[in-house]
Amino acid sequence: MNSMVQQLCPVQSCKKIATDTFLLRFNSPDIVASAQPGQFVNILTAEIGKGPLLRRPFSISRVEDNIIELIFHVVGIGTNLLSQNQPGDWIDVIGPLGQPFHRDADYGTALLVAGGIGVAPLPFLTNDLLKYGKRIETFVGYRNAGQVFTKHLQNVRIATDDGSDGFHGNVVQLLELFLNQNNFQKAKIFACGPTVMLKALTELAKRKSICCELSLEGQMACGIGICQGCAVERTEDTAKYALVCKDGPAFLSTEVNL
Amino acid sequence: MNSMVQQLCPVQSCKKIATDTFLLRFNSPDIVASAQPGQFVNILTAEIGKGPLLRRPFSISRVEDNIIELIFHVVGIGTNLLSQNQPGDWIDVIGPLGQPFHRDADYGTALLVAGGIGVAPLPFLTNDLLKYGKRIETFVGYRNAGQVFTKHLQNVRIATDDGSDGFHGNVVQLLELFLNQNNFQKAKIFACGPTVMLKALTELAKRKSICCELSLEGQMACGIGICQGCAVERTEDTAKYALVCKDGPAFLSTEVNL
Amino acid sequence: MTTLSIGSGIKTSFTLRGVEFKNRVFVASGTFGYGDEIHDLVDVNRLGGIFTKSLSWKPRSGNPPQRIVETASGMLNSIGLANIGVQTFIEQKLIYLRTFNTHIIVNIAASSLKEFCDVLSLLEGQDGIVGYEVNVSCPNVKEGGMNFGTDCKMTAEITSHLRKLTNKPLIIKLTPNVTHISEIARSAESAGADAVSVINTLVGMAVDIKTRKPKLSTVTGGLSGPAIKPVALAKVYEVAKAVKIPIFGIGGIASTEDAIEFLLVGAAAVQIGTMNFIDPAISVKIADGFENYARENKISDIGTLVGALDADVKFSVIQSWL
Amino acid sequence: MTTLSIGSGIKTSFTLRGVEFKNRVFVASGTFGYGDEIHDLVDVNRLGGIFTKSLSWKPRSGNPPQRIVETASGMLNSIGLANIGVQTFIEQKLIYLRTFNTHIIVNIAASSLKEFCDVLSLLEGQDGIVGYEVNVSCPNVKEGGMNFGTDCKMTAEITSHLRKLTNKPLIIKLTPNVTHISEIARSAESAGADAVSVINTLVGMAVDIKTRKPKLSTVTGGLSGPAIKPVALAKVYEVAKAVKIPIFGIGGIASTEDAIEFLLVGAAAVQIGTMNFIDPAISVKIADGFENYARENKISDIGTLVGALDADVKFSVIQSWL
Ligand SMILES: Cc1cc2nc3c(=O)[nH]c(=O)nc-3n(C[C@H](O)[C@H](O)[C@H](O)COP(=O)(O)OP(=O)(O)OC[C@H]3O[C@@H](n4cnc5c(N)ncnc54)[C@H](O)[C@@H]3O)c2cc1C
Ligand SMILES: Cc1cc2nc3c(=O)[nH]c(=O)nc-3n(C[C@H](O)[C@H](O)[C@H](O)COP(=O)(O)OP(=O)(O)OC[C@H]3O[C@@H](n4cnc5c(N)ncnc54)[C@H](O)[C@@H]3O)c2cc1C
Ligand SMILES: Cc1cc2nc3c(=O)[nH]c(=O)nc-3n(C[C@H](O)[C@H](O)[C@H](O)COP(=O)(O)O)c2cc1C
Ligand SMILES: Cc1cc2nc3c(=O)[nH]c(=O)nc-3n(C[C@H](O)[C@H](O)[C@H](O)COP(=O)(O)O)c2cc1C
Ligand code: FES
Ligand code: FES
Repeated sequence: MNSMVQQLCPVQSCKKIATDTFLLRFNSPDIVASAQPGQFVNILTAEIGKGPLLRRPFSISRVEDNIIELIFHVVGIGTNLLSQNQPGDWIDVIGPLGQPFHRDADYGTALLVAGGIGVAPLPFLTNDLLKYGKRIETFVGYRNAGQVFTKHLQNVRIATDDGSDGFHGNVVQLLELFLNQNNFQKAKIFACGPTVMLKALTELAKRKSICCELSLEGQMACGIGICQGCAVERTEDTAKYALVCKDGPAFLSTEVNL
Repeated sequence: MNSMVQQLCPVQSCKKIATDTFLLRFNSPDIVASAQPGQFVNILTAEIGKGPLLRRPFSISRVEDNIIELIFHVVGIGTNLLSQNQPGDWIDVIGPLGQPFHRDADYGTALLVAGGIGVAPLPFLTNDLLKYGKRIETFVGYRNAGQVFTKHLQNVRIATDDGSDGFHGNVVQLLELFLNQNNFQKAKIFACGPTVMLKALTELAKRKSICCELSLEGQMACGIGICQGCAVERTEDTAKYALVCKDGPAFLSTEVNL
Repeated sequence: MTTLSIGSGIKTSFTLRGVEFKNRVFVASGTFGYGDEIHDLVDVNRLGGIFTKSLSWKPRSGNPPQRIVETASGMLNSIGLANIGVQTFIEQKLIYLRTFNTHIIVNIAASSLKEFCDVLSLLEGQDGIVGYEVNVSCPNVKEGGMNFGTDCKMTAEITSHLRKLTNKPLIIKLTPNVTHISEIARSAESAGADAVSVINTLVGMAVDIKTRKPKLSTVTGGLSGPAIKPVALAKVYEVAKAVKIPIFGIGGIASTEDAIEFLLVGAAAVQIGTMNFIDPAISVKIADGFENYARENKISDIGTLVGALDADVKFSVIQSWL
Repeated sequence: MTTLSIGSGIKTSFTLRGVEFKNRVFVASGTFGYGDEIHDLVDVNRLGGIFTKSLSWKPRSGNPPQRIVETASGMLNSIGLANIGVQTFIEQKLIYLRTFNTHIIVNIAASSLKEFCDVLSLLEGQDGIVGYEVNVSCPNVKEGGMNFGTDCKMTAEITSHLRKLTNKPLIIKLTPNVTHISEIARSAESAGADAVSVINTLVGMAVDIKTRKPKLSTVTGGLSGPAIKPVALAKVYEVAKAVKIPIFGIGGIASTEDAIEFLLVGAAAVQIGTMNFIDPAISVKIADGFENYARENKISDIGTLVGALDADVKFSVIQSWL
């Protein structure tokens, strides 16, 4: 199991890197020590009474020395407060949480697929897969060119909904095109993004018989498996629901009903 | 009646001036135009969801050109948030509110008496009384020397609970000493401070037969007379309660039962 | 009062017992005074209507201070229905209220059936009042102080008596502090109410741990504000499933989005309470918000949102295991 | 389990039906799992005890997602009492729980009287369980889904049957969604309960205005967190006036100060719920907070705070006009 901790961590920097997108770096040797790609942290975005009640979950985007990096979109009050952090501020973090991506399976090429801010966990994953000596092809979809962020990724292909950068269309269509043009012996998809994208991807992976692992989101209260809030339906009969925070966030596309 | 407004006002500065004490300056030509000594403003200390629900009332401490000055103690979450304002921030203010001090009555010497942060409305009052040509004697009581703040006041005498500055004792004792040593024909007390101090002062004013006007505090929800929350008991029979926000905050010591 | 729909072509108005209200946004009893103190800060004429502070037969001075406590995203109040009494209201406030280009609904509170009837009868003769809201969250002195609104029979009795006295809209304002609010609502409906208002405040309290005394002089008080919105929505939903008469949805509304939630679960209109204290212009912002929402979603009549919740019927309010 | 008072000389412990608890701070059912996932983040041995997630006879998979909604200073949940079932609990969790140096109280949920009895009977044979908390906020399948805990008779019936089956502390956990919680508490007391837990969650809901669907799959859910603290305090106060048995105070506790409020209004001990999610160490911080408070206020036994509210008796919960 994880050796998770709850810590006050010093913010190193918090910078806007694309439209409504921020890169937050904070110091936590303890979390860095045990973090693996696909895991997440759960952050108190403000002191009690000065912001929303619940913590907010974010994928670990990269680790470097003793630093954890997060990439996030400002979508509501919690992410708005988080984006206001400055060097010298402290944030209350629990992590690392959840099960990492299963990176050690039997495949040659890793197809990394992200929609929007789903790109967040990919830099950490990329770095790790390179160690395993895997070939990496990355596909990222955004609404428009203003959102594009591809740092620390390998062999990136971009899709935008409005065609303002790269392929004009969604990222699953882009991946399908690529799969039609290339013939893989053994590939594995690692994906993160909105549910509608993950559904389409599950469908594609099935048609193409490619193993596919999805990093899910889910409304969370605790993030550590005690509230039973973040249920996702399983496909097998053993137990009806899995917990995104404890059994995931990474699941095989064949394991869950989205 | 007041011509009160609700406005987003730009913060000019927010500085620590004594232990846990801040001076906040913001711009509002409209509030300055109608503000009178003893009136207050009601401030939203944070956007909805990022702080406490209710507004916080503060006496207008001084006006200068288009600037309103407040002096406040950090005692809880609202004042803590308010103290974090920086030049360029905006605050949502309703004001000016309440009835001003009755400065035009028939008296020669104004005895200004404050306990702790009750000093806040005195600079504005002092400035105004000077226009009326009144003689001013000011008595301020603090817990210790670290809290002392006497800028823009006239003929100041200080009392501290621990004797670290001025008279060792409370401000009502100090005033009594002064009254025993001096003989006034016509004096009027203007006072602001904690209820326990105002009670003692009421008692003293009665013994010495000096007219005494108190600026009260009271738990407020609206600050404008619509919630009936800030009741204070009247001494006369006409109506049992007065509203601190609408009928006050300044009341004659003979008008109210504290 | 003829501008029932705005230039935009969106129908914002609705009708209750023949009275047309220009829109579906109202201010709640006790949170807007009589409209006179606050009109500097908000254009009251933009509202569907004003529910006055509760009026009783005699003036009530209210409870001793402390009457207000702030709580997490809410507040407790124990005003004690402080009010000027119905006679003074007629003499001093009504003339001024008549000058507003919006509808005035008088909220009535009483401690006996007779007092309810007396207050309403006195108001019946007056111009400028379009209807009545009856605050049944009051103790019935005859029944040892038992709250009228917690009992179906007492609620029905008040409603049917008042129904005989007026032909104007009669709205019963329900307390949420009951096991089955839908049963109380049904009693009011059967007894002739034209609408129900849902909800009044939740009973709550707070303690000063330094003095070890209750913060409110009356020990307990009424909880309001955003904290109670989820409870209020569930109560409106429960009532909407039980009665056919319109519902005024109340409780913690702080934004247009909140107000639309109330319409969707079945409220025909909303009342804004506590948030008037924080943002006096909130009600007009929500009236504007309704129109903007309708425009963006190509809705020609705000009324089509009422009860438009897309809910799975197999779950009901009481049956789901929490 | 012998450290009943800490080195400071302050008595923190209390006794219920012969069981001594090391202090008055517990974690609430459903908000701490079975203590295994969270013990990295908090020293569970510092707690008065752990109330387990509700257990039913068979495993329950729970409600479909979405099960959680954040609200103003609170949250709604509709977990659907997802649990591993009593048999699996005994086989898989109890062995581990026994290693904790704190007391385990098993919370039981069921949809029939028989199920309540079966679950308790099975647990009776097991070591490491000091008592039972009975979650009566469940639908009674026989009575058309009516909530057990909203009815005095059903509450008494469950209590008296379970009473016959065990000699351990039997605690009935009450729902706040009733008109007079004190009446339900009295039924439990008369039927032999050793204590009551007050309160479970308030019924609430939330709507997604974009999809026009309820946010929770079950439409309504249970509201918890700081938002409900004032309601919970008033309910504990009402119950404390009505019964002589001890009360576990629950609802929105987020700090030592909050917890002391509950003691003062009459709770013998407190349970921390939702705030475990936000700060997993909160319960231990409150246990420490109690001792610090006692030290600062020269109190030798935390128990002297229980019911020490200095309240004006002329006001009662129901009589005050809000
Ligand atoms: C395992 C996991 C990893 C995530 N990683 C990232 C990341 O790396 N970068 C990033 O930008 N976002 C990530 N998210 C989504 C992120 O948690 C939400 O955007 C954030 O909680 C929104 O908070 P808010 O207060 O700004 O929004 P609000 O809309 O005000 O939040 C309201 C409530 O909804 C919840 N919520 C809102 N959006 C989501 C969402 N998409 N998923 C789950 N809960 C949500 C919030 O937690 C909160 O409880 C992740 C979510 C999960 C579950
Ligand atoms: C008319 C008036 C003028 C005031 N002028 C000043 C001033 O010039 N400088 C200054 O420092 N303080 C002044 N106060 C007191 C100031 O309003 C409170 O200190 C402030 O509201 C505390 O807010 P908080 O969130 O920091 O504290 P909390 O303790 O967290 O506040 C909790 C609740 O109690 C209320 N409250 C707390 N203390 C007081 C108080 N003393 N009086 C009324 N309500 C209170 C708050 O408004 C809030 O509703 C004035 C109060 C009134 C009524
Ligand atoms: C200070 C205050 C005074 C109130 N006075 C009354 C009243 O006189 N009569 C009444 O029926 N409701 C009264 N209410 C209840 C409100 O009308 C409303 O039902 C309740 O506050 C819930 O709405 P909110 O959460 O939007 O405030 C009062 C509420 C507050 C906060
Ligand atoms: C996610 C969640 C799950 C819960 N599950 C249970 C349960 O299984 N059995 C039970 O009796 N109470 C359950 N409760 C209710 C809590 O034990 C507690 O009574 C309630 O949340 C109020 O306390 P709080 O405001 O401190 O959370 C649950 C509460 C939450 C938030
Ligand atoms: S978020 Fe609590 S169990 Fe997953
Ligand atoms: S604060 Fe509302 S009437 Fe004074």
